[in-house]
Amino acid sequence: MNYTIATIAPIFLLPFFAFVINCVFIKKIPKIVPWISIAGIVGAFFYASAIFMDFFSVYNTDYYIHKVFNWIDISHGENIFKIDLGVYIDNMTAVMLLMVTGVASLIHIFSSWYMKGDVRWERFFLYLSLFTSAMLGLVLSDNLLSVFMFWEVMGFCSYSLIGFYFEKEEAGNASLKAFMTTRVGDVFFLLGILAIWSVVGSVDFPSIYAAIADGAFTGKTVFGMSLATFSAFCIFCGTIGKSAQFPLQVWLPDAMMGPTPCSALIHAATMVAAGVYLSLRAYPLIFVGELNLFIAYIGGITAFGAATIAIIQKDLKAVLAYSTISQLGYMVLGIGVGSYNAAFMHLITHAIFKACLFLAAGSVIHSYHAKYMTEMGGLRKKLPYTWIAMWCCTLAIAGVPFFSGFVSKDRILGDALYMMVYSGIGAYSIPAILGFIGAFLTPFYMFRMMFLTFHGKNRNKEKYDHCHKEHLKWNQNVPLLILSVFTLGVFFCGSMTGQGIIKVAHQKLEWFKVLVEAPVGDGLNKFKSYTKQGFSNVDTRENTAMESSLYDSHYHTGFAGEGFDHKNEQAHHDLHHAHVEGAVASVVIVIFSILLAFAMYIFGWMNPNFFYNKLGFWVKAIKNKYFFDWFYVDIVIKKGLLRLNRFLSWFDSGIYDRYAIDGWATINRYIFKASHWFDRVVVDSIAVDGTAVGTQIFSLVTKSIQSGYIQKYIIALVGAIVVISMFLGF
Amino acid sequence: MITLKAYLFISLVLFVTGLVVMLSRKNIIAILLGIELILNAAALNFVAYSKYTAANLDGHIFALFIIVIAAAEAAVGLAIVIRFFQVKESVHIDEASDLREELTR
Amino acid sequence: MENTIAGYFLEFEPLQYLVQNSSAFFGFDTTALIGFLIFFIFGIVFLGFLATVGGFGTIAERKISADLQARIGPNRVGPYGAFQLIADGIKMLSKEDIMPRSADKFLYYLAPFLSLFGVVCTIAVIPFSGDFIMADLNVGVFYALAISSIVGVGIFLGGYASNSKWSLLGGMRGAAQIISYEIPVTLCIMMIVVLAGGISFGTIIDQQAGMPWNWYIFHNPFTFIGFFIFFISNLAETNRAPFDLPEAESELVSGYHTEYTGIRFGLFALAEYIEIFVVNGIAVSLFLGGYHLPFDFLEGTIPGNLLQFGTFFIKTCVLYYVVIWIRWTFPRLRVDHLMSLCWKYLTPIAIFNLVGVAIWMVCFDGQSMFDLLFSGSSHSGGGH
Amino acid sequence: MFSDILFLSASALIIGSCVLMMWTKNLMHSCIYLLGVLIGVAGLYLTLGADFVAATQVMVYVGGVVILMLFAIMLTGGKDFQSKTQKILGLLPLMGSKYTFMWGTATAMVFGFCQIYFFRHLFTSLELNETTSNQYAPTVEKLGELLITDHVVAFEISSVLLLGALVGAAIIARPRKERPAFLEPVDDHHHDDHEEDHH
Repeated sequence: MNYTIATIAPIFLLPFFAFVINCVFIKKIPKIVPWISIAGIVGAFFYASAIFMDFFSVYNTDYYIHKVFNWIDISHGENIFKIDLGVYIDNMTAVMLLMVTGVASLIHIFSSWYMKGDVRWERFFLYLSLFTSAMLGLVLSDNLLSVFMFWEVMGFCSYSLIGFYFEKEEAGNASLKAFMTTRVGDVFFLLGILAIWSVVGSVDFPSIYAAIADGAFTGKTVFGMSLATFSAFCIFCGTIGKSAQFPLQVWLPDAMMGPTPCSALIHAATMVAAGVYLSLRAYPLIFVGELNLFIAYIGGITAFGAATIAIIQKDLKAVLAYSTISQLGYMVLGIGVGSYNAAFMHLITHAIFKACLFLAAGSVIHSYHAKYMTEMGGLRKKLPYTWIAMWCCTLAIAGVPFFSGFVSKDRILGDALYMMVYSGIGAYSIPAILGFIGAFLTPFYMFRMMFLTFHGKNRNKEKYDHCHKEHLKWNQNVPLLILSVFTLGVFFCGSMTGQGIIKVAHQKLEWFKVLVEAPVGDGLNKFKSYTKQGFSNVDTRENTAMESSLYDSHYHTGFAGEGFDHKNEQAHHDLHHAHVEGAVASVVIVIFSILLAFAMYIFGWMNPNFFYNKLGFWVKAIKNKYFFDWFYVDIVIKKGLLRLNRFLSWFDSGIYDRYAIDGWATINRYIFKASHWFDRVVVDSIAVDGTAVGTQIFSLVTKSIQSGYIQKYIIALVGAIVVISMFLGF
Repeated sequence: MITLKAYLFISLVLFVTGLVVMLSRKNIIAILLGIELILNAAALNFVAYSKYTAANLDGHIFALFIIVIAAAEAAVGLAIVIRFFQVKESVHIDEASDLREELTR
Repeated sequence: MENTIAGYFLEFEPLQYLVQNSSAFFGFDTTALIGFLIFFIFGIVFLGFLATVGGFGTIAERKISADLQARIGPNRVGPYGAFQLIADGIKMLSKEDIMPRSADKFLYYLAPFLSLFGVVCTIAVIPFSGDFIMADLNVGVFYALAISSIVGVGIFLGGYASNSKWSLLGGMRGAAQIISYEIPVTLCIMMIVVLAGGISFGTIIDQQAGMPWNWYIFHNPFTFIGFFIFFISNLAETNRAPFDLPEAESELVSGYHTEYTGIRFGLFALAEYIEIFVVNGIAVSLFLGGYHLPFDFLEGTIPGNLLQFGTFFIKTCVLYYVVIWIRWTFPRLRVDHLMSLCWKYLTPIAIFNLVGVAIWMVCFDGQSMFDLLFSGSSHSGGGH
Repeated sequence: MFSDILFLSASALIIGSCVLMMWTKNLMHSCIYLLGVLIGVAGLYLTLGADFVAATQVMVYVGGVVILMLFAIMLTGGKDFQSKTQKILGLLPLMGSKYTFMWGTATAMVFGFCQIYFFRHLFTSLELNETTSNQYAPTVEKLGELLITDHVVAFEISSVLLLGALVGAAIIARPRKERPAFLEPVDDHHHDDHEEDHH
C-alpha cells in the first residue's frame, strides 16, 4: 500500500472538517450537525480500517511508516533549529487507530439517541468531533510536541464536556477540577519534552529511540539525578495527570458530571488511555531511566485503592469511574513490571468493554431516569439487550476466562508475579500483591453493580412502571451489542490465559502479541538506521520476509524487563511458571470473589451492612476517597496556597508598593519639576520657538519659488536638465 | 545612408517642439499635446539606439511601454481636464492654483 | 520586399532586365526604386479598382433595396442601370463645392481625404490571391486594424469642421462608436491570432487551406460565435444600419456629411462603401478561408491566381449582400442601446470566446471540431 | 534606397508638422498636426525595422489618443489663452504670434546645442553597427517572447496600470452635480438614521 497524505490525513481531517462545518451550521441548520459528525468519524473509521488491514496483512514487527513535513525551520548556518511534524504509524498505532475510530463511531451513533432533545445537544457533537480529531491526531503524531498540542486540545474538550451542563454548579466545579488537576501533570510533561529536546535535539519518537539506542542519555545528570530518569519521570507525570493515577486521580470521579457518552469516549476509552499510550511510547526512556519500580508502585496503589472505593459507591457511573481508575492502574502496573504488550492489550480491551459499560449505564440512566443503584433493581426484564451487553462486559472486566479482560489482565498479573517471585527484586512484591487484591475486588464490585441494577427486586415501583420495555434500536442498543461482541478474548489472543494454558493452533490468532513489540533491546536498534520520508514519497521501507520462527522468537515480548536477558533458559522457564501460577491464582481469586458477591447480594447469606459497620475507620476512609479531596482542598490549597498568597499579597502591598514604588514616585516628582522648568525655559522658548521663527523666515524666502504656475516649474526642470547634462558631459 | 545622428536630430526636434508647446501655451490640453511629443521623442530614441548599438529588441519593448503609458496618461489627464472644466469652466493652466497661497504682493 | 507584389513582379524577365540596365546607368542598385515604381503603379490601379468597387457598391445598394421593396431601381444608364455609377460620378464632380462660412476651412478640406486615406491604406494587406497581395506584412492584421482607425478621425473632423449641430452630433457619435466597437473587433481578431499563431494574413489563410471545414469559422464553437460578433461589430464600425447613428437621416439630416456637397460628399460615400468591402474582405480572410480553393487547385499559376481572386471576390460579395440586406431589414438602434450592446454584450462574449479558444488550444492541441470528430484528418489547425 | 525615401518623407512630415504645431493658433489644428507627427514617427519606426512598434504607434495614438484629444478640445472650447500673470512669465510670448516661433527656434537651438555639445563624448564613444542597418527581420515573434519572458512583470503591471487608468478616467470624468460624499460635512442626523436602522 502506498501511503500518501491522502491516505493518512483523512483519519485526522474528516472529524476535524466535521467540526469546522458544524461550527458553520450550528446556528443555521442545527439538525444536520449530528449527521455530519457521524459521517466524519465513520469515514475516518474506514480509512483506519484500511491502514489496519494493510499492517495486518504485512504482519511484521519491523513495519512502520514515518512521514514528515517541515514545520519550522529557522536554521542559520551552524545553529540548527528545525521542527518537523509528521506521521508515525507502527503496528501499535494501527491497532490504536482502529480502536479509537471504531469505538468513537459507535459512541457517536449512541449519542444521537442519548443526547437527542437535550439542551445544546448540537454543541455536544461539535465538541465530540473536535475531541475525536484531536485524539486521532495524537495517535498519528510522530513527535512529543504535536502529541502535547493534541493533548491540550483534548484537555479542553474534556473540560467543555464535563461542564456541559454548566447550569449545575457541581458540573462547573468538576470541569475546573479536571482541567486544573491534569494541568499539574501537563507542566511536568512539557518539562520532559524540553529535557528530551536538550539531549536529542528533536522530539520525534524514532529519533528519540535512535538516540537511546546510541546511548545519548548515559552519563547526563540533572538535579543530581540521571537525565533519563528525570525526563522519564516528567513524561510519566503527564500520564499520571491524564490517566488519573495516584495521586492525581481525584478529577476522574467528578468528571462523571458530563453526559454519559462523553464519559464513555473521553473518560473510559480514549483520553485517559492516551496517558498510558504516551507512557508506552516513552517506554524505552522509562527503561533506560530505571523508573519501572516507581511506576509499578503507582500502578499498584491506584489499582488497589480505586477498587476499594468502588465497592461502596451507590451511583452507577461512579462505580464505573472508579473501576476505570483501577483498570488504568493495572495498565500502569503492566508498564512498571515490563509487560509492554500486555499493558497495551489491556488498554485496547479495556477501552472496548469500558466504553460498552458506560454506554450501557447511559442506556439504563436515560431509560430509567435515575442514576443511583439504590433506586434500581430487577431491570433485566425492562432492558434485556442492555442487560446482555452489560453482562458480557462485566465478565470481561472481572477477568473471567474466555473474555478479553482475562487475557490481558492476567498477563499483567503473571508478569507482576514473576517480578515478585523469580526476578529477585523484593520491592516488586507490594505492587504485585496490591494488584492481586485488586483483582479480587474487581469482580466483587462489578457483580455487585450488576446485581443491584438488574437483579433482585425493584426498589422504586413508580419509576419501574414508568420505564418502557426496550426494543432493538440501531442507535440505542445495537452499538452496545456490537461492542460486547468484541469482549470475547478470541479476538485478541489465541490462548485464554496469559501464556497459554489453552492454545489455539492458528498462528494469526496470536497477532496481538506478535505484532506489538516493546522498543527495547533489538527492537530499539532498528531505529538507528531509519530515514524520514516526506509526504510525497512512496513508502520505501520494505519488509523483510516473515520468518517462520517469528512466532517463537517474539513469543515472549511481554516478558518482564527485556533487559533481564530473556534468552536465558532459566528465565524463560521461570516466566512460564509464573504465568501458569498467576493464571491459576487469578482464576481462583475470581471464583471466590464472584461467590462472595452472590452470597451477599443474591442469596443474602451475608449482610453487606454488617461489614460496612464493622470496618469503621476503613469505611470512613473509603467514603471520603482516602481524604484526597480534603487533603488537596483543605490542606494544600486552603492552608498552604491561600496563606502563601495572602503573605505575598501583604508583601506586595505593604513592602513593595509602599517603599519601592511610592519612593520611586517621590524621587520622580522632583526630577519632573526640574525637567519641567528646563522644558519650559530652554526647550520651548529657545529651541522650539526659535526653530519656528527660523523656519518662518526661511519659508518667506523660499515660497516665492513655489508659485503655483506649472510652466514656471517646467522652466526650472529644463534648466536642471541642462545643468545635469553639463555635469554628465564633462 | 541614414545614420543614428539623423534619428537623434529628429528626436531632438520633437523634444524641443514639445517643450515649446508646453511652455508657451496656456491651455492644459495643449500641454498634454506637448507631453505626447516628448514621449514620442524618447521612444524614437530608444528604438534608434536599439537598432544601431544593441543587438536585441529591448528598445522596442521600452517604446511599447512608453506608448502604453502615454495612452494611460492621456486618458487620465484628459479626464482630469474635463472634470476641471466642469468645476472651473475654463482650461486655463493658471486657474489650477487653488492650493497655492494667495500672494498679496 | 520578398512578400510584396513588387517582389512577385520583379521576378519577371523584362523587369529584371530593366533593373540591371538602370543600375548600370545610374551607378547604384535600383531594385528598390523599380519596386517603388511598381508599387506606385499598382497603387493607382488599385485606387481605380476600389473606386469601381465602391461605385458598384452604391449601385448594388440601390438595386438590392429596390428588389427587397419590390421596385425596379435604376435602370436607365446601361444594361440594368449598371453604368449609373459613371453618371453619378460625373454629377458629383460637376456639382458646386459649397462650404459653410463659419466652417474651419483646413479641417473641412482635410476630413474626406483622411477618411478615404484610412480605408485605402488598409487594402495594402488584403490578400486577393496567393500571389496577389500588395504587401504581406508580418504584422498584417495589426496594421489593418491600426490604419483603419484613421477613418474615425476623418469622420469626427468632418462633423466638427462643418460647424453645424447635425454634423457635430453625427461626428461625435461616429467617433465614439468606432472607438467602442474596435474592442470586440480586436478581441475577435485576437482569437484568430491565437489559433493561427501569427498576425500575418498569409499565415492565417494558409492554416485554412483545403475544404470548407478547415475554415476558422468551423474550427470550434467559439470561433463560430466569434464570427458573428466580428460581423456585427464591423457593421457598427462602418456606420451601417442598424448602427448608422452618425448619419441617421431621420434625426441628423445626414450626420457628419450634412454640409458636404459634390465630390467631397462623394469621397465620404466612396470611403464608406470601400470600407464595407475591405472589412468583409478581412472577415473572409480571417474566418471563411480567404482565397483558398479546394485541393489547392492550380496554385501558383496565373490562371490559379485568377481563380483564387474570383473565390475571394465572390465570398466578399456574398457578405456585402448580407450587409445591404440587413440595412433594409432592421430598424436603427438608439444611442444608449448601441453602447450597451457593445460594452455589455459583445465585449464580454468576445472575451469569453478568446479565453475559450485559448483553452481549446490547450485541451485539444489546436485540433478543430472536424479533426476531433473524424480523427486522422491531415489538416490540424494548430499554429504551434 | 527605399528606406531613405521613407525616412526623408517621414522626417519632412515630422519637421513640417512640428513647425506648424508651434505656429498655429488653433488648438484643433495643432492636434491634427500632432497626428501628422505621430504618423511620421511611425514611418521612422518602419525605417528602423520596428514594424510592430510602428503599428502599435498608429493604433494607439491615431485610433485612441488623438481622437480623445479632439474630443477634449471640442468639449472644452478649443481656445488658447493669454497669460494672466504677465509678471511671472512676462518674457514668454503669447500664443500664435511670431514670437512663438522665434522663441521656439531659439529654445531649440540653445537646448540642442547644449545637448549635442555636452554629449559629444558619448557619440564618439558609441560602437555603432550601421553597416547592418538594412537587414530587416520580423520582430513580432521575438517581441512576444520577450514580453512573456524577460519583461513579463512589466507587462502585467502595465495591464494593471491600464485597468486603473480606465476606471480612474471613467470615474474622474463622470459628470456630478453634487459634491462627492466624502467631502460632505459629517451630519449628526445621518448618524441617528443609521442607528435607528440597526434597532
